[in-house]
Amino acid sequence: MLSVENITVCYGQMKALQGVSLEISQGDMVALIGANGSGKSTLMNVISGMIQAVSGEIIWEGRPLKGLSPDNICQAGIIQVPEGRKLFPGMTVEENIIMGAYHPNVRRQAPESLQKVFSTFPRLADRRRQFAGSLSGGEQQMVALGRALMAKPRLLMLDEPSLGLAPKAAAEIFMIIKELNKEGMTILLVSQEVLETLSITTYGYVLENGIMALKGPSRELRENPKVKTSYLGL
Amino acid sequence: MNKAYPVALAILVILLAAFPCIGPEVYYLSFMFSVFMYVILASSWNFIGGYGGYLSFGHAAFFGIGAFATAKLATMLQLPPMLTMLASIPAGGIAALVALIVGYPCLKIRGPYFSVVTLCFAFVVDLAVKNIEFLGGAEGLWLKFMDIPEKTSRTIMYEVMLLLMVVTLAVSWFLGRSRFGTGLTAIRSDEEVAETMAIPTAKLKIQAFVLSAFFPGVAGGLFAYYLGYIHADAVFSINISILIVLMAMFGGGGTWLGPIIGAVILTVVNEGLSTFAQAEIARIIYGALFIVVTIFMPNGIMDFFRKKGGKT
Amino acid sequence: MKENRIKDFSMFLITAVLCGLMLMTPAAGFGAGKTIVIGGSLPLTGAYAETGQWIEKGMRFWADEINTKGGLLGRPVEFKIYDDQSDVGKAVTFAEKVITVDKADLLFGGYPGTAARAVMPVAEKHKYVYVSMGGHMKSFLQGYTYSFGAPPLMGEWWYEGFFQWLATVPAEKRPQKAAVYTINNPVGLSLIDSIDRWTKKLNIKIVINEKYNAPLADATALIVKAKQSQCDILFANGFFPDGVTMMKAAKALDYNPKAIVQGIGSVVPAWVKELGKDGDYVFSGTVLSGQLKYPGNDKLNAYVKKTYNLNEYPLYFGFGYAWMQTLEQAVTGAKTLEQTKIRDWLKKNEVNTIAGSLTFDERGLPAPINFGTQLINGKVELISPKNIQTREPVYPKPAWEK
Amino acid sequence: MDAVLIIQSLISGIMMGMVYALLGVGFSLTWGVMHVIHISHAAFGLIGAYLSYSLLQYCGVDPVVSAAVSVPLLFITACGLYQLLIRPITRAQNIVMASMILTFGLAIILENIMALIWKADPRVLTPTYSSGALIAGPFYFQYPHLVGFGLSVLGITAIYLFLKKTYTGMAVRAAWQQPEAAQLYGVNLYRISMITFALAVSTAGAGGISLALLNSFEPHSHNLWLIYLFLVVIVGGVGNVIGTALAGLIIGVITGLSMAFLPFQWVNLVTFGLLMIFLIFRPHGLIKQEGM
Repeated sequence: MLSVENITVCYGQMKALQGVSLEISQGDMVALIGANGSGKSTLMNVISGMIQAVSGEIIWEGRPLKGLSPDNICQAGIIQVPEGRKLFPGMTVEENIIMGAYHPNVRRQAPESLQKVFSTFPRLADRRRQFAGSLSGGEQQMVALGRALMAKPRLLMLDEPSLGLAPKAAAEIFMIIKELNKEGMTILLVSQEVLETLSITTYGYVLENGIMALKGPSRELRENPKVKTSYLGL
Repeated sequence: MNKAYPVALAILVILLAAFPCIGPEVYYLSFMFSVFMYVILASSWNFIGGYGGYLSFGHAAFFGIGAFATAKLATMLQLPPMLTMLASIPAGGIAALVALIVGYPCLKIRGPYFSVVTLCFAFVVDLAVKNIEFLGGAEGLWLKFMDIPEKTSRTIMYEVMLLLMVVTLAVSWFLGRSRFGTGLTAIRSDEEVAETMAIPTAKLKIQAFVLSAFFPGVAGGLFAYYLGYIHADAVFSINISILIVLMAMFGGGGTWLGPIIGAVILTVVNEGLSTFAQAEIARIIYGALFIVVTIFMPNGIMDFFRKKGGKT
Repeated sequence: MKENRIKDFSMFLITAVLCGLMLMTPAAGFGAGKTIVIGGSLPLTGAYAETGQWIEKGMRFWADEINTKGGLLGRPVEFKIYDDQSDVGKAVTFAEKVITVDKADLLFGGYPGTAARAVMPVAEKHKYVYVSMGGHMKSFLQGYTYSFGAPPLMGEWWYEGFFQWLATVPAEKRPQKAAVYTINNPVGLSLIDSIDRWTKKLNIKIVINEKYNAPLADATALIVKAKQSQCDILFANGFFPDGVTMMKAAKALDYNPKAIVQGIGSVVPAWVKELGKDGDYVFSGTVLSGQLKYPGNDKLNAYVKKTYNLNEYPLYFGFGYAWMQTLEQAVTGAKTLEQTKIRDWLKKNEVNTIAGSLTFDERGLPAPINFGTQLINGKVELISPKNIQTREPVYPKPAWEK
Repeated sequence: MDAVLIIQSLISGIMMGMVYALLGVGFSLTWGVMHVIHISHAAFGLIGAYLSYSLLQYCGVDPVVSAAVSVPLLFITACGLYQLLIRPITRAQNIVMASMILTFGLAIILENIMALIWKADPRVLTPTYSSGALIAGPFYFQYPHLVGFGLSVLGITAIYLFLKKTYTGMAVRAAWQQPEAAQLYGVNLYRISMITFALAVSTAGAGGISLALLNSFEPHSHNLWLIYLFLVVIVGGVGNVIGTALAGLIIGVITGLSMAFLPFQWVNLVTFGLLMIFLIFRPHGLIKQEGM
């Protein structure tokens, strides 16, 4: 479904990604793990079109994505939930979620999608008139997820969805992600919570200093001694 | 450090100082006088606006305060014309004092809000001068002129303004290289970070603001003397305030050379255009200059040439 | 770093060369040739653009006329006009440029307010005759010998004509209470003097006497105050924008004093053109009028009728023309372009302009000239003095038509 | 001091303030959303005023009706200008500064083009109702003020509803609050910036018409207007539509009250002085809330 081939990204003189490749197929839930600054967010942003790669190809459903602008990529069905959630602080919860359905392709179904999001996150329905900035971290993440769902993603990319959340809220978010995948959504999950991530995903990639160091089924990665020492602290 | 550089500058200054000796017409002296004046205004604005990132939109206020203070001192103390020029130094002091009083509350405000507060300040001063008879009133003030040939008096004015410009630029150059200047630049890039780095931001800002008010104050005094008659509209005009900002940013704020280039180019081009083209057309060309320069050199002329220089 | 410095320095040089080039060229353009160069600056853009452009038109009309007649002292005349952008500093610099670089043979006059005040000392220092409207009375009290108001625009005299007429109105019909609103600038302030003098003489009580600063965004409060104090004469001593705002407020609030007297806002053609009927019955003064029987006025009227479709030449058009007439006669009379001789000739002799015959005193001023005017049916009518009256004034002012 | 004077002067102050608010609301949006300080904003307002002047003079079209012509016209022009001038400078390190210098140049150009077309003479917009008034007891509501006020309320409400209720409007707010996330959800920043800019310019046109109903204008009048709209925007909080409207009201009230209580000579001084003090104590404007 999505294949990233040999991507290289530079920030000035510094290479943020070097020849990185990645493969996701329909219905998969794939993990991308790595330390801070290893290039996970950069890869996400390259796929979303926010950052242009120096070389390499990104193929989405047989079509090359390179050079397309973020809004076109959004239209193609790739939706990112960015790190830190990046909600619209001056807009209400409802407005934030509706903004997810901005793209004309999905705008028509917005009312039904909204109903669905509110039924998935009943807590948000009660707070629909509040400003997004006034919510708790967990609730904000739900808004971010809800907003992404409105866009009818075919590939949902989540960047650190549990960052800064209380353990209970984080667990809840992971539950929901798992649920979404069960319903058939393809997901790329970036997280520092390696154990949790590898336990819900089917396949995993490990980025180290801009290079794809390891890849393999999540189960195997969990047993990998290198992953164990570097990321699981075992 | 390139040694040829200061030497070349020194030669340039000497050449400028010697310019009246070749016997140019009075107009050239007057025109150069106004170029120097704008260089002083733009460069001293640059202390707070360019280095510190606090875009003052009311700098004409200090210019005007200097002008009126000089005229007022001259008439109150019955100064002879030559001493009037010296009166512009205490007048600059008055401008600096006002800057100290106003700067204290205003410099706590950041970004565009600071710009608008200073804009309001300029209006308040302008209207105060017009409304209060003691400060000059709406009639304006006349200054006595020197009892010497016109050429001599303009030459004196030229040399004095040149001297003031050299002093201003020396301060500006020094600022760019001192810890003071580094502190200001840190404030511009991120004031909160600067604070955590134990930079006394409040103190630095006030000092820079006061300094940036002093030189326009003195220049205003000389300008009043140059005009012979001053009126609030002539020295407090919002156009002057905006022009000062544009000159500095046009050349490239935050560098000591940028404001000089901006001031020189804009003054010369404006004067030249008035000479060659029909009035409205001249203004349109002048306006287009801003657009073209911004589109091709969005970060100022200095930055553009720096980059070009870096590549070759 | 080293590279940068060199670049910086080359920038410096480029600017210096550019600067030099700009300055050198104009000097080369004008020789001492056969033509007489008359130089100066006018506000062709910016706040005083309207005034400046009319003055320019008046001057150019004069130049065309004299050139077809064979020129001044047998030499054709040519203007060197700079646009000072309504900036006093620029006006001074350009005056010096005209005198010292262009070496103009004659200097032409400027526009009212502050610029004339600053250019007069320049003319004095360079010993150039400066014929202009001057900057009201104060500017003529500075002891300049080369400046002439020929004719001047003198705020201190502006209401003379009107008051002379008002003095002929029987005492019981005269207004009793006056509201005086004055714009806070040299022009406005110069108007106050004659109001003070005459209201005392005519026993009119000044109930409201206030100044305001431009811009006057709204005049409602001013008019309400005047109305509440039952002032039956309104002095609106201002320019066009504030004058219009006040008139509109007066009509909307249905304020009907016996007379409305306006400063210099109502003398521009735009007043009649833009306000139409609402601008009617306003009293003011003037120095020049196409309706005066002085020679030349008919010619000017015919020209503006043909070129600008105006019934009467605008004040500033007339000024531009009249100053040039004065200069022309002085040059012809002195038979030289030597400034001091021209000045001395002017001090001793009489000139005949479209504003009548003028002789100048020590200060460079003629005897006070002013004609009372009133706008009637969109036309400026002369109401005073009696001998030039074109129409009986409409007094008291009719109530606003609704 | 009597009540009639105070209330009358408050009424006209408020009406005037709202007109400034309409003129300022677009300025506020371009500043907030695009970080472009649009110095030529008021010059576009002046173009609106001149267009409606010409339409009234030569076709007898009422200024309010002519807004229907000049507003779309300005919208299209502004779209072109955005592509031509504003978009290239979005790569500047400091968009605020670059945009100020560029639009300052644009303002000079526009002013002198107007001077060439319409000449330097002052103009007054005089529709048939220009000096009539609605009389309610001791109070007078001048028709031009009423119409200008109405146009302003209408314009500001329209902008508010646009931002609040339409997808495009929400995208404008989103792009301003969180440009990155907005892009991820399909917002094309350039397109949104263009719409914002064009919308701002067209409200300026409407604001210019309203202001022309109150005061006379000349090609250089925009310099004066710019100062007032700057104040309205800053007092209201940059990018804040409701705040801008409120600021218009407040400036109107300050002016109105000072007109009633002070010698007129001090009105402008007090207005600017109070605004300066206000800004020192509330540097972020009336409403410190991102969004509307």
